[in-house]
Amino acid sequence: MVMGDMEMSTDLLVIGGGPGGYGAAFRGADLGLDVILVDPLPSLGGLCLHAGCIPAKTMLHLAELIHDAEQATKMGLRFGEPHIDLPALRSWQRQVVDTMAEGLMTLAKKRGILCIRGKARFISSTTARLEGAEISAIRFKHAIIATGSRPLVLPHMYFTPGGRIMDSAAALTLADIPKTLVVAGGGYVGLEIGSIYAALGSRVTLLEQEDRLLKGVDADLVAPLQESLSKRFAEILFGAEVLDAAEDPEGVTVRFSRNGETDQRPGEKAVIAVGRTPNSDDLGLDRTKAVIDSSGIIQVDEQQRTADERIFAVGDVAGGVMLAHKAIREGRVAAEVIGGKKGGFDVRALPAVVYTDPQIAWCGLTEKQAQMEGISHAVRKFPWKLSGRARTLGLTDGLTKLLVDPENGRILGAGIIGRHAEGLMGEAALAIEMGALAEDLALILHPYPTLSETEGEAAAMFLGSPTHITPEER
Amino acid sequence: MTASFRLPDLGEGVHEAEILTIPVKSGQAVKEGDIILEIETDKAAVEIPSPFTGTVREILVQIGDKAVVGNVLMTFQTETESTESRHEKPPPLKQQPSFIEEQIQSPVPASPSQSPVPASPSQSPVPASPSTRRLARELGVDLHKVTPSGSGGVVTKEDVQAHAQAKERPAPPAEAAEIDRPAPTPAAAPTPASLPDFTRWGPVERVPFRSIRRATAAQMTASWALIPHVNCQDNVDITRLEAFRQKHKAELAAVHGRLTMTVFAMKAVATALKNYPRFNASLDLATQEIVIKRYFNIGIAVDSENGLVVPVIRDVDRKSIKELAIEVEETITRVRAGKHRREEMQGGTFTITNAGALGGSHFSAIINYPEVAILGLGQGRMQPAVLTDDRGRHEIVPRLIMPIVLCFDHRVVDGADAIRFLRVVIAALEDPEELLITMI
Amino acid sequence: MGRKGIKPADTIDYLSILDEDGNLDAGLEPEIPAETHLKMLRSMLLGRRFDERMLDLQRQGRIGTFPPIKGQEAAQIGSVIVLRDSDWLVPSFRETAAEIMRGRSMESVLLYYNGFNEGTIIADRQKDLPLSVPVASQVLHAVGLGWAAKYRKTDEVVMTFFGDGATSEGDFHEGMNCAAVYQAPVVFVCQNNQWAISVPLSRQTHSKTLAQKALAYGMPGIQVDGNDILAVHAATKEAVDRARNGGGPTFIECVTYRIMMHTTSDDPKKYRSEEEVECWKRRDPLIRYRNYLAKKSILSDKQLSTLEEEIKQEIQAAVDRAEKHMQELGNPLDMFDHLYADLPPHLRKQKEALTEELAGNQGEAHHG
Amino acid sequence: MAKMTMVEALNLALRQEMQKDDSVVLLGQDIGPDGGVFRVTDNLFAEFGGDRVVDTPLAESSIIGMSVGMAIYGLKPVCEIQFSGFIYQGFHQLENHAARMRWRTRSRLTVPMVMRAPYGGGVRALEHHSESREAYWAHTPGLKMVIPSGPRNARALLVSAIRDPDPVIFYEAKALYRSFREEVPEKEETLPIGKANIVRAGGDLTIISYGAMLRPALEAADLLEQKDKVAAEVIDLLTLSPLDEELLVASVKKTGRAVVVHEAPRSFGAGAEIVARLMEGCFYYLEAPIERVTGFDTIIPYFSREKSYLPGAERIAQAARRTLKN
Repeated sequence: MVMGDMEMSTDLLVIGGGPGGYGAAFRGADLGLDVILVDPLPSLGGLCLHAGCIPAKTMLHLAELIHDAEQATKMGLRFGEPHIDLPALRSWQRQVVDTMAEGLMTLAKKRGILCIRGKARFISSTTARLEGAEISAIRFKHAIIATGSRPLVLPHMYFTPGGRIMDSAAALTLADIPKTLVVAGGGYVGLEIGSIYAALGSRVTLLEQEDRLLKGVDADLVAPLQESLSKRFAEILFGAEVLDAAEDPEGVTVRFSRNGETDQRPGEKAVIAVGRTPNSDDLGLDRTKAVIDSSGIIQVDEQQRTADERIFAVGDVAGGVMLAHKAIREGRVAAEVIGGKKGGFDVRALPAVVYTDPQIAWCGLTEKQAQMEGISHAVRKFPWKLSGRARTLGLTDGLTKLLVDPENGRILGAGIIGRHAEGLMGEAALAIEMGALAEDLALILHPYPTLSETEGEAAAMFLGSPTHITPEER
Repeated sequence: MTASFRLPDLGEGVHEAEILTIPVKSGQAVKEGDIILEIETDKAAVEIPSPFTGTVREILVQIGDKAVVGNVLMTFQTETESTESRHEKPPPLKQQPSFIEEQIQSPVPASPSQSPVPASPSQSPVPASPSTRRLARELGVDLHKVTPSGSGGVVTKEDVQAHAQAKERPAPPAEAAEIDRPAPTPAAAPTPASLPDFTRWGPVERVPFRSIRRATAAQMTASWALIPHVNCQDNVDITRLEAFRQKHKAELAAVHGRLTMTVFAMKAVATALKNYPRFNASLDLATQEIVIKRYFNIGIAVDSENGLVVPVIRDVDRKSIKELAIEVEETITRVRAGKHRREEMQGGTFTITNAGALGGSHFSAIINYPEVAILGLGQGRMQPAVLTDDRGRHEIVPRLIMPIVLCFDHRVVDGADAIRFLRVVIAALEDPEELLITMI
Repeated sequence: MGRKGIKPADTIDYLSILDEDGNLDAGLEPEIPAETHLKMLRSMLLGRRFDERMLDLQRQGRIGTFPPIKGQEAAQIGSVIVLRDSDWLVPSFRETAAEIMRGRSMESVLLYYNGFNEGTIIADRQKDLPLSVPVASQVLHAVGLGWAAKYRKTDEVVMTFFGDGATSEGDFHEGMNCAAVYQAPVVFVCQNNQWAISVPLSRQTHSKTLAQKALAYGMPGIQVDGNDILAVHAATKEAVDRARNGGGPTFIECVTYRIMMHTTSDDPKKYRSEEEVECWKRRDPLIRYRNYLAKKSILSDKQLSTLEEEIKQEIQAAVDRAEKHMQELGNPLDMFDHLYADLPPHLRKQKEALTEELAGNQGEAHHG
Repeated sequence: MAKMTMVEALNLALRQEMQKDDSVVLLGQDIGPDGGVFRVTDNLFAEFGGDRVVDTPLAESSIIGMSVGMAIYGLKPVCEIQFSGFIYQGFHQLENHAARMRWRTRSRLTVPMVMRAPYGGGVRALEHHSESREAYWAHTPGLKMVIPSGPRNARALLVSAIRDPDPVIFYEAKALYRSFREEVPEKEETLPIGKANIVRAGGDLTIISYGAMLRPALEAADLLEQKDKVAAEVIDLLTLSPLDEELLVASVKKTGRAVVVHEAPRSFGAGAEIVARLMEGCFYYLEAPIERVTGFDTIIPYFSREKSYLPGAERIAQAARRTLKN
């Protein structure tokens, strides 16, 4: 446009093409709304698809293969040393991502959604201006903000493209495999990236502020992981509060304070994964009635509606756990509300999976939370060493546990550590959402030998008579 | 445990019923089979026996309400515990003390007014499947207030629907009439213009337009709108039939039968229907077929205090005049007492309406859709008639003449057929012997 | 760095083969068959005589205003003779002789100057455009035609005419520019007859020649003695051949003179001297050419006089036909026709209104 | 069917006609690799090449004059003038030649060309970029004047215009280029030139408009329905010349009241002609004087003030109410 403003009007403007954004856009279009989606990336998927979950999981799968090959030697099966062809790995990763992105674009096109590449900023409660697009402004009836989040940066530290100090996105591009890698942050991002590089041959040093990994996840679930990672990582330092990182031609030095003293670890490269912050600044929200809190989270009600009744926010930018599936659901809820339905976000078993090896997954009430909030609960744990299937796989460090309401035996939460926890979690989520009793789960027949038995058994423990564990062992 | 009683499906078509009487109160003990409700559907008044033995816990309806199939009408506290319910007791309906609220940590609703679920003090979440919870949101139902019926106190979709219905119950009955606007009129009906305020010209009374009255209206509108009506009139000399009737009246009265013109007419019609089966049919536009029925169930229009009801007398062709005289009488009595069953109103193939008893003469009738014809009888009156003897001599004599009208669906049958049909009926009614001979 | 002269791609030549005194530059004399010479002569002669006859007719009030061409016959005939029937002529309004040579009937000319639309009908066999009055505007049509011919990969060439005044018009420059940009097969023939009505060349341009304007657009330009038909022929032949072979456009300035008035309603005495006219009369292209042919014994006096006689007859016949034809062309309702492919409703109404009016009942006529 | 902006719909029309007929060629400024300043010719250069999507020198007269020549030759040029405010440098080519060639040569030579140009205000553009001067062309015998009001009819009308045997001036409202999307079928659609369209039926009065003003006209109809319980019939002219007089007269005979809306200045504008035609066609059916809601007889102000210049729903509704008073 060389002259004047091209203003376009639409029912629903979605800002952000990540899971929250396309979740909202697709649902909105299916409800008959005229939808425009704006995102700076050329295709849908957001960071999750292009620089987050998907690239990470692609690599973690390979990491798992490498690890399994090692394990196999114990079982009398020997492979040669893995040969790592980095360019090939990268192109495989790219291939996975591109196929998915194409798929999303087709879905959007079929639904008549107009995807515009650019950056959107609100100038009022009804209009957003675009930057770097043919269209100068979009007048909307409703808008959904799904701009996600970005890695938190520590003071006096910045990420330079191609630099030695990387954020998660940069780390996942696998520019090279540093001999030594310092990972700051023992959250799931730090652990996943650490695992990838460790598997590919880097000596990984992990720095975590807390006294254990994955704070927020039940300790008993984390313990086995902590053990296996301590074998794979060169070093894991707890209570290490990262101060800064300095880059020089040779490498990086990450400084941190630990038990009152300052210490440091050198590395060829460093990954900083100490948390994420919502992308709510630079949206022109001050021109709307929307409210953000001190940490930048856009405040919404259970319909994802901000204080500005025309504007909604979903996903990371709206706070809560930063998970794609949560964002998608929130996006759909917002779209439904806008589409005139009485939607609302009331998920009781929000599942979460950490793709380490072993995996950790949980949903619903965690023990930690139950204790903090003083919710009366009973817990039963079924250790995988008693599972036939786990034995056959040589994965005996797993654990399956259930939380129930002692009053009525209703299942409130579940946590699993062990291979395939991602898949096992589905059953637990179903049970919780459907209001099932431990009894129901125990009575459902689980095939033998499978890992799913561990859930049936854990449930049976509440009824006092599990099969593969004696009642006393409770 | 708690058991809830829902309005059962009363058979095809019926989706709602009006509560006529509630012979029980909450807290009252009932045995299975005791009448706990009397309701009126579009088609009939029905007494509902209790399915449980126990005590009435809560009555969720009141007289005059309209309930939809599936609605919980009342809940019971039953003595016998069902197996599923071993583990838990019904969730409390009372609200939790408010200090619990303060502990709830969730992002502050920016505009709580927007909240989809009516604000309720949060307590242990009510067990219900996601789809049920969605429904609750849509109907604005607070799950904590719903009486659960599912296994182990799980709230089901039905529970939510029932609760929503109950909630709709208006507090002061006065408003009821306002809220209960006329029921859906068939698509064919024109949408009426809004009415003037009649009170400007004088006092008016507004009577709920309900149940049988409304059903009749809907039925008539549909019929009139859908069927091109034609009627052909004639007169029948029933002098001899009347004599015959008088002769046998008494003996039938003895067995609680009533020998009426209607009864004769039914026989005559049955005969005519067998000769001209297309009058015993329905038109199926969907399949573009005429459905000819091989059974002969004749409906008789009965005027009851709550309106026009049409009970059906089955297999008229296979019943004797005597049997009919008894059955018809017995049926009419039940209808007038509002005690007839719905099934009795269904499955007619032809209808007879007799205005004669009330003194009506010539009139026209509306076909009882989806039938194709209806026969109307007027009052027999003494009238001068010209008789011609076998020698061709004419004389004017007083005879008992009954006007008769056949209204038919011109899509299915033509005028000529109608005349022929009517001839058979008339012949049979003018001469009892003819009736007996031709009777099939 | 510094400041140095830039040499334009081309330079401007002045071409003269046969001067006013009949001297011939044998080296440049073009190879022209005798019959072609006769054809050219005949066309020039016809152009001249028809021009003179029209002046009489105009003076007699038998036709309306028209722009005489006298003195420019060589510039016109010498150039169009080079064209093929498959080529295009895009004339201005003072190329009557050229148009007739291309196939326009004298009758059509007479009709036009007598105010009949039929005067701009192009004969079916003819590719040319009708004359164009708004000065220089036709130049762009020539470029459009040339572009199209090139797009269709034909060997058609387009020749367009205009006067010295036209070179001041925007369309002239735009046309030259576009033709060069697209290398369209267009030959621009400027009849520099020294006068645009009353404005002399010196007031049209400050450049030494008009031909040099071609340099600015990156096309060959040449100035020729426009009264020297051999020079005109040579120059245009070169240009047309170049265009036909994909060599792009050429600009030819024919230096000639408007012996007569701009149009019959103009009086040149008000702005130019008799002497000037007289000296140009001595350079009359017709006489020069006639002598040349005589010298080459292509044309005898006898031939000439019969030719004159033929032409006289021809013109007379045309005049008669035209005047007869005009009687039949009375119907004013024709004005509504051929405006659009089909007559739109509002015009139908207006046509009906006029029909009624002509039928004599104006009262009824409502001009919808 | 795919949802398209007017820009995309016009592009579709051009692309499909070019695929069908190699005599269709485009010329204009920046229409080649750049795809036109409004992207109407986006990707056409890539598909059809520089021979058919021709970037011209910056010369309006050349663009139009050459088109005349091409059309006479037998091509179907569709030329784009970047902004209608710059047509005047080629005005004479339309007035002197495009409009007359058929008439002058008694149909021997014709000019089946289309001149596309963005017109009108409402997009905060600079001087000379917001005028609405359709009256010039509607006033010129020999030309047809078409103005679409949305993606779907724009596509169908452009196809018809390209196929029309006479020169068609095709004005495109910038304000509509991307303002909304509409289902536009991939399958070919055409609309007859010279036919208006009743976009909303009503019996109480007739609102006549076209181009970018159609939407405010429709909004006004909504206002009248909601606030005044009045059913306005809204007519979208689509073609200004030849004018679909028949439809207008029929509608006003029915309603007895009319409001004509355009953003062009009032005096001697399209509205004046429409009112005159209605007077001739249905004077005795009129219940009230016909109202005109138009731009003012000023130069359209620079964009900070253009909103007050351009007719809006409320102004139109007010005019409608005046006609309803009588």
